Amino acid sequence: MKRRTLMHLAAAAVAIAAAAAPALAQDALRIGAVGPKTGPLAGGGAVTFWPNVQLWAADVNARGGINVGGTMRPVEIVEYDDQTNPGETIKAVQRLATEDQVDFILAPYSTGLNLAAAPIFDRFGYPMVTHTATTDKVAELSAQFPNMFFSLGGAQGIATGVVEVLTGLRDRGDIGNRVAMVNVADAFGIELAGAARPQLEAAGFEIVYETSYPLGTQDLSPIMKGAVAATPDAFVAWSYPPDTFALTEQAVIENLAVGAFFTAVGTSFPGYAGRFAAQAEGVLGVGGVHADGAAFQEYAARHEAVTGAKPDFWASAMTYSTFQVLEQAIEGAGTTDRAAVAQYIKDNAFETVIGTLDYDENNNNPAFWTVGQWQGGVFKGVASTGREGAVDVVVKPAWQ
Amino acid sequence: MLEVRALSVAYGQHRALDGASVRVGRAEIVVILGANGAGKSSLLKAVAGICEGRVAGEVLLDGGDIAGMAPHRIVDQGVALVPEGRGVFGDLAVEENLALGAYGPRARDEEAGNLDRVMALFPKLGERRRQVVRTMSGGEQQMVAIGRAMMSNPRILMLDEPVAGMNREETEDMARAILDVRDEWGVTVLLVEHDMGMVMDISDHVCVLNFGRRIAAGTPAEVRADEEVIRAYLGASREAA
Amino acid sequence: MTATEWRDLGLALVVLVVAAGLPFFGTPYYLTLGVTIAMYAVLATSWALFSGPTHYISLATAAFFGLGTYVTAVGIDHLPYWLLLPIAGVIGAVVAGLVGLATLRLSGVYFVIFTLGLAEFIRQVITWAQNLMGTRGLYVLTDLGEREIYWQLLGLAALVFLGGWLIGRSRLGFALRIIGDDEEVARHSGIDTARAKVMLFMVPGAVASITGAIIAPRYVYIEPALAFAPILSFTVVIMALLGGTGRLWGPLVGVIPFTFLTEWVARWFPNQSTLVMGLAFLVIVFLLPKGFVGLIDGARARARGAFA
Amino acid sequence: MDIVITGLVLGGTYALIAMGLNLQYGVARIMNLANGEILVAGAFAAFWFWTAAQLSPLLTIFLVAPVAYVVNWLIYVIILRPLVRRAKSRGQLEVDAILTTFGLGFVAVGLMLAVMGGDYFSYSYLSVPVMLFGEPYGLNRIVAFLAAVVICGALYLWLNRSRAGLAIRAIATAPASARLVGIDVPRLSARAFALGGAVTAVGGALISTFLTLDASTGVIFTLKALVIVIMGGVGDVRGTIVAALLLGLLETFVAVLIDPGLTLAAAYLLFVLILLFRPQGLFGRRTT
Amino acid sequence: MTTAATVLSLRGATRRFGGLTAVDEIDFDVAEHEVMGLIGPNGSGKSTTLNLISGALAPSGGDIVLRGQSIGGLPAQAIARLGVARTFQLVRLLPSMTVLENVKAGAVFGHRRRWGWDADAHAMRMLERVGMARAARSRVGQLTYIDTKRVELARVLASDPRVLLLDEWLAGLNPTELQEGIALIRSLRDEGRTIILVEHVMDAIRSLCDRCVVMASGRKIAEGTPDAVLSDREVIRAYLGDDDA
Repeated sequence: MKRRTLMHLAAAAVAIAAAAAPALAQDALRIGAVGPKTGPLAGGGAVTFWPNVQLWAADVNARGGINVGGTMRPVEIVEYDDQTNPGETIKAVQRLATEDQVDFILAPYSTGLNLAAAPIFDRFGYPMVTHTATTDKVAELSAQFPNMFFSLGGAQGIATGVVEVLTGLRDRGDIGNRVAMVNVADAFGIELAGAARPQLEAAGFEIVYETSYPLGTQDLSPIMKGAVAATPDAFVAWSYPPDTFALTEQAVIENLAVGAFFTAVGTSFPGYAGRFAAQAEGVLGVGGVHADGAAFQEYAARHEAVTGAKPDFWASAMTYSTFQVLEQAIEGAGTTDRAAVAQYIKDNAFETVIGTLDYDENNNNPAFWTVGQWQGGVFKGVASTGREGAVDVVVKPAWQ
Repeated sequence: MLEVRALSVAYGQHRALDGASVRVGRAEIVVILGANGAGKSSLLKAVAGICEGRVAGEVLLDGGDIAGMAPHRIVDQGVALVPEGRGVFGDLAVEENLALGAYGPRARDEEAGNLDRVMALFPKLGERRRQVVRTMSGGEQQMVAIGRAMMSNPRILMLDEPVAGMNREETEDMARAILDVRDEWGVTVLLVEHDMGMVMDISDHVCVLNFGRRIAAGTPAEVRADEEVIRAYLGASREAA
Repeated sequence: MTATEWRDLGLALVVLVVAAGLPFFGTPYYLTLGVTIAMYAVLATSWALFSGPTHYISLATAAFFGLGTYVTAVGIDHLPYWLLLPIAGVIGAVVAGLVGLATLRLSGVYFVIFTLGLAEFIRQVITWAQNLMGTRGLYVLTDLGEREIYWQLLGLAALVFLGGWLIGRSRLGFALRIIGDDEEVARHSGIDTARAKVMLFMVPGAVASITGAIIAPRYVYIEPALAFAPILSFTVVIMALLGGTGRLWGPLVGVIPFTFLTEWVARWFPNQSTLVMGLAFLVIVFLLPKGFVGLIDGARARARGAFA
Repeated sequence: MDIVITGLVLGGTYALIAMGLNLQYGVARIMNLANGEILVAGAFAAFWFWTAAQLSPLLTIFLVAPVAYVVNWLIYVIILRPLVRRAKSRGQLEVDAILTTFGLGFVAVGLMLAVMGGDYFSYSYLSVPVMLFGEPYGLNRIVAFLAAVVICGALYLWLNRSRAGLAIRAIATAPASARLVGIDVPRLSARAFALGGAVTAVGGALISTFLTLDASTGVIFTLKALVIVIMGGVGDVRGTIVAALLLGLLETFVAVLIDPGLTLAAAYLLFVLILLFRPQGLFGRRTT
Repeated sequence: MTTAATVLSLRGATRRFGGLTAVDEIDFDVAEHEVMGLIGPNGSGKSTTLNLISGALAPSGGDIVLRGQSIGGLPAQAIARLGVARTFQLVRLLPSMTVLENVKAGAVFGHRRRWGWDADAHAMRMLERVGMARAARSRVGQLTYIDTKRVELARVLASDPRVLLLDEWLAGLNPTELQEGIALIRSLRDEGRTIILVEHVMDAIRSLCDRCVVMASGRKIAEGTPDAVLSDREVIRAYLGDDDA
């Protein structure tokens, strides 16, 4: 912790110094980055987005830069805080495009902010390789914004993954078919609960408890008590980080006895295992990575070395991968011409830390991790839509 | 013991008090008379250090100038003011109001003794120690206010219209209490009052202000015979009654 | 109308025409800033129309703004876009009227917190209703670009200024100035203060709602957390107070420098933007207690004094 | 029964959040919009001591309280007192205080971001069940509730039994009269503000044992605290406690019996209704 | 004047504040074109009575009737529109406005409502009436004390009131100003206005009033011509205390 504190102070000092310093060498490739440093999504951005921006820039520059048609050009990041405010995101992207005249812009953080920025990316022809946008409107959106790419998967795919994992556990005889499902009453939670409900029912599960709670609820114990009272075999929560932590803690306290315990965003954060330690064992969460794969392990090591923090086991690697896509597309196209780079992304597949990324005709990445599970202190992918490296799901042991 | 010299108070363009001077001797009851807007309340507030307007002049308490001191320090010099509207803590109980009266260091040593004497002065307060002041009648609230002021162990007690809105009996009780304050506690009393009956009954000395200036001073009888005072009060055409 | 009024009107028209030309001669970046300025000019000016004379600080802007974005988001698939703006306006005005009837007797800080609570309440109810109906974040996919949005906001700004000017010349406006100076005198002069205040409260309600409806296509994706963000209410208040609420153009002279200030801070202190913003804020409060209007008026008075 | 206990425990949390603001607004007349940031700073201190030295938050509060007291005292004396002096009226002071503390909140968020980054901070402390009437409850919440009882009780007794407390209440009811009994109003106002800040920071340290926070979350708590203070009546400790408990109970009742999705809506509805029918708050007095 | 119609009557008007009865069952009538003085020592309830009539306070009991219509408890603005206008004990002008605008406020929203050019012209006439036309464009902050009183009076007159309430309008004036003030009110009286005036300045009462009501401790203790009531023993006692004490 102490080290991180110092690091942040150092980073702040560097930023101030950089603002005063003369512009970097002319041949640097200027890359814009916009994301929340403050506001409601700052916590998520600080875990998933900003460290990867830093890591990617360090990695690229350590290699001497991006090879653009034969010249190695280092990258220079121009970063702005959007305060989790779509108006600010729009302003910042616009500023990057016309004032800073950056060569490329990394996609912003979260669904809402990506969509707010999409028209501006579109107008200037920037390829927009999103990493943390989940939507089921991929077809419509890519028709409207042809250079927008979707990587993280949609609600339907994630819901399918969860249902498959539960079905697998049930078919193995590990759990029964009683499911308690709760969601945060926000776009993400509502969308996923809506997608999961019919699929659970179609798979023969009985939803014995279902409810939503508002963002910012300070006591989730009534919800957990309700879930316990319904004696479910599996618990599914479409939650955000603060409530993911709170629901898990309540489940421990209320001793929720289930064979499958699923919480959504935040479960894959290293802080989750840090906080719950052995109790995290067997907890299912959204996302996942091929945790045993060399690519990820090497990435995780660099992440910790460069940023001082561990990556999460879902969107971190995905975020980094989209940067890699951009990097490889620039090298592949051999130019900084945005249209050419965007076309290159459409036409090619990319080798990244999460494996191969190949966008389909709707600019959608069809193969993404959907469910992961804490096993032995590592959050391992257990279900995906076509990713390699899934491990078998285990039944949730009793809370310790 | 209190001497106000050439005191002026102005609120913006309006001069409420224009070089007024008042002298108050030890254990005297001095009344300041004057029509509404004559600057009487401004004078008391200026002495207590809580006047909002611009204040110029000297306020000498036993020779020391207290003008411009912070109000809590003036209290600690032994000056207690019961302002117009009484200024009691309406949401607090009688005994809390009285305890607050003895807040300053000056009053603490004698708090218990003073409390007994206040209770003797206003026996009614003893019966109602725990009552919330807001729920009391105007006359009773005035007792709380004066009692609280006496708890600060003052050398001089200033009262701004202590009997406003009271009926005759209440007024008489209050007059008696004010005499007690002088006679039994030996405290100087400076008061602003309209009720001439009461003024005549209790005051040693009267000072009449009009238009921000002193127009007369003397004993009650002298002042009452003063033509200028009569004119100010009952109008010019009134023959002597 | 007096000669000065004709001059002011002419001046305003020139400014409007010049502003409307921004998309043709400015860079897209300046257009984006133009949208921001136009949006806050509309919100802050209409806010000050009510809060200036009455001294009520309303933090309900986000509530009405959010309502407006939802009108567009829900209605865009069913009704023509141009119909949505007046609908948003009516809904905003009606809600503001109801709120006003219920709350304008609250004084000072109670009203402030009430309006804040109101925004949260509306947001919670909409969130819950969305959850109940299973609707997710709403998409507003239109062909409206920054330029069209800018012009709409500019038009709305013109309407707000015209409305403010007309109100200023009307009995209502006169009544409100009296209320602002001394409510007791106002009542004893025969003014129904409650009715005047409620009527006026409907103006920022309607305007903020229409602004939300215009902005919705810019955000593309509408969800309660973004549409009802309380920071909007605070920003509007601060910009208006920074400018000064005593004049119709007061908030505008707050909005423009504030927008450039935030822009400057965001650009040069991306990691410390909140810190620098906060410090800037303290400096403003301490050095400009009466806003820019006070500064300008003070300078004018001094200039007059120098001539005299 | 479990609804009542859960509700009371939540109410205790809310009392911790709001109590400090009540002192600051009720006595020092500063509507402190940076209240939430002070809370988060307290929480951050607890987190830092726990992760760095395994120091229990229950001990950390004894470090947090004096530091927060001094910091808030300095804030009042350096930044806010000039505003109090300059304000011609209560309304003017309110506007200035809103703007200033809003700016201070920004500064605080900026500082915390610089020091600790935007990351969530959460840790596990006393996250074990205790059984009450046959139902399990989180020990950390129960401990926080007991701490709230102790703090509120101590505050209440101090305000009602001690001389200084009496003076504080005198300022809260009638600041103009307080001067007349020899109370140094500016000095005590500064102390009340500082004390309020200390209580808020301690509350933050306690709730960090069960809530996940980050540098930007302060505003949520500011809102809640404002609602509670206004609902209970400005300047009255009992009002704040009652309002906090009421809110906790209501949210729990709604969550259990109606729909958890409506808890916050119900909370704001209660707030709105109370203001409509008792504009001065539950224990407040109409000022004339 | 005794034959003139009654404009305003109070019947048992009462106002209590908590335990204190500030106005205790007051009855009196005011006839058309009459100038009535409401006098009494401080705290006797005169101003509260005036506040009941103007609607600043609602009566706790009894009734107030304006030309046959009950106005007790109506809001101030309704009473103002019915033609009752008042000045305030501490002058209340509108600080952000010019002198003319201050007066216009009365013309626009009062008993007879004017707007636009008509209101301006009327306000100007009222300013001339009180001798303040020269200062029409001034800000009110620049005025002397007596001039603020004149402007306030002009504002009240601008509403064409049926009943004019003057609350210690002469208080705080210096002797020269006082003479000017009395002359001004006398000129209003000569116009035949119906006026109730609360006053401490007895010279003014004597020279201006047709009739006086004397209050003490919230009750009416005397009523009659100024000379009669000011010779009344009880009145003298209330003002100067017991002669035989």
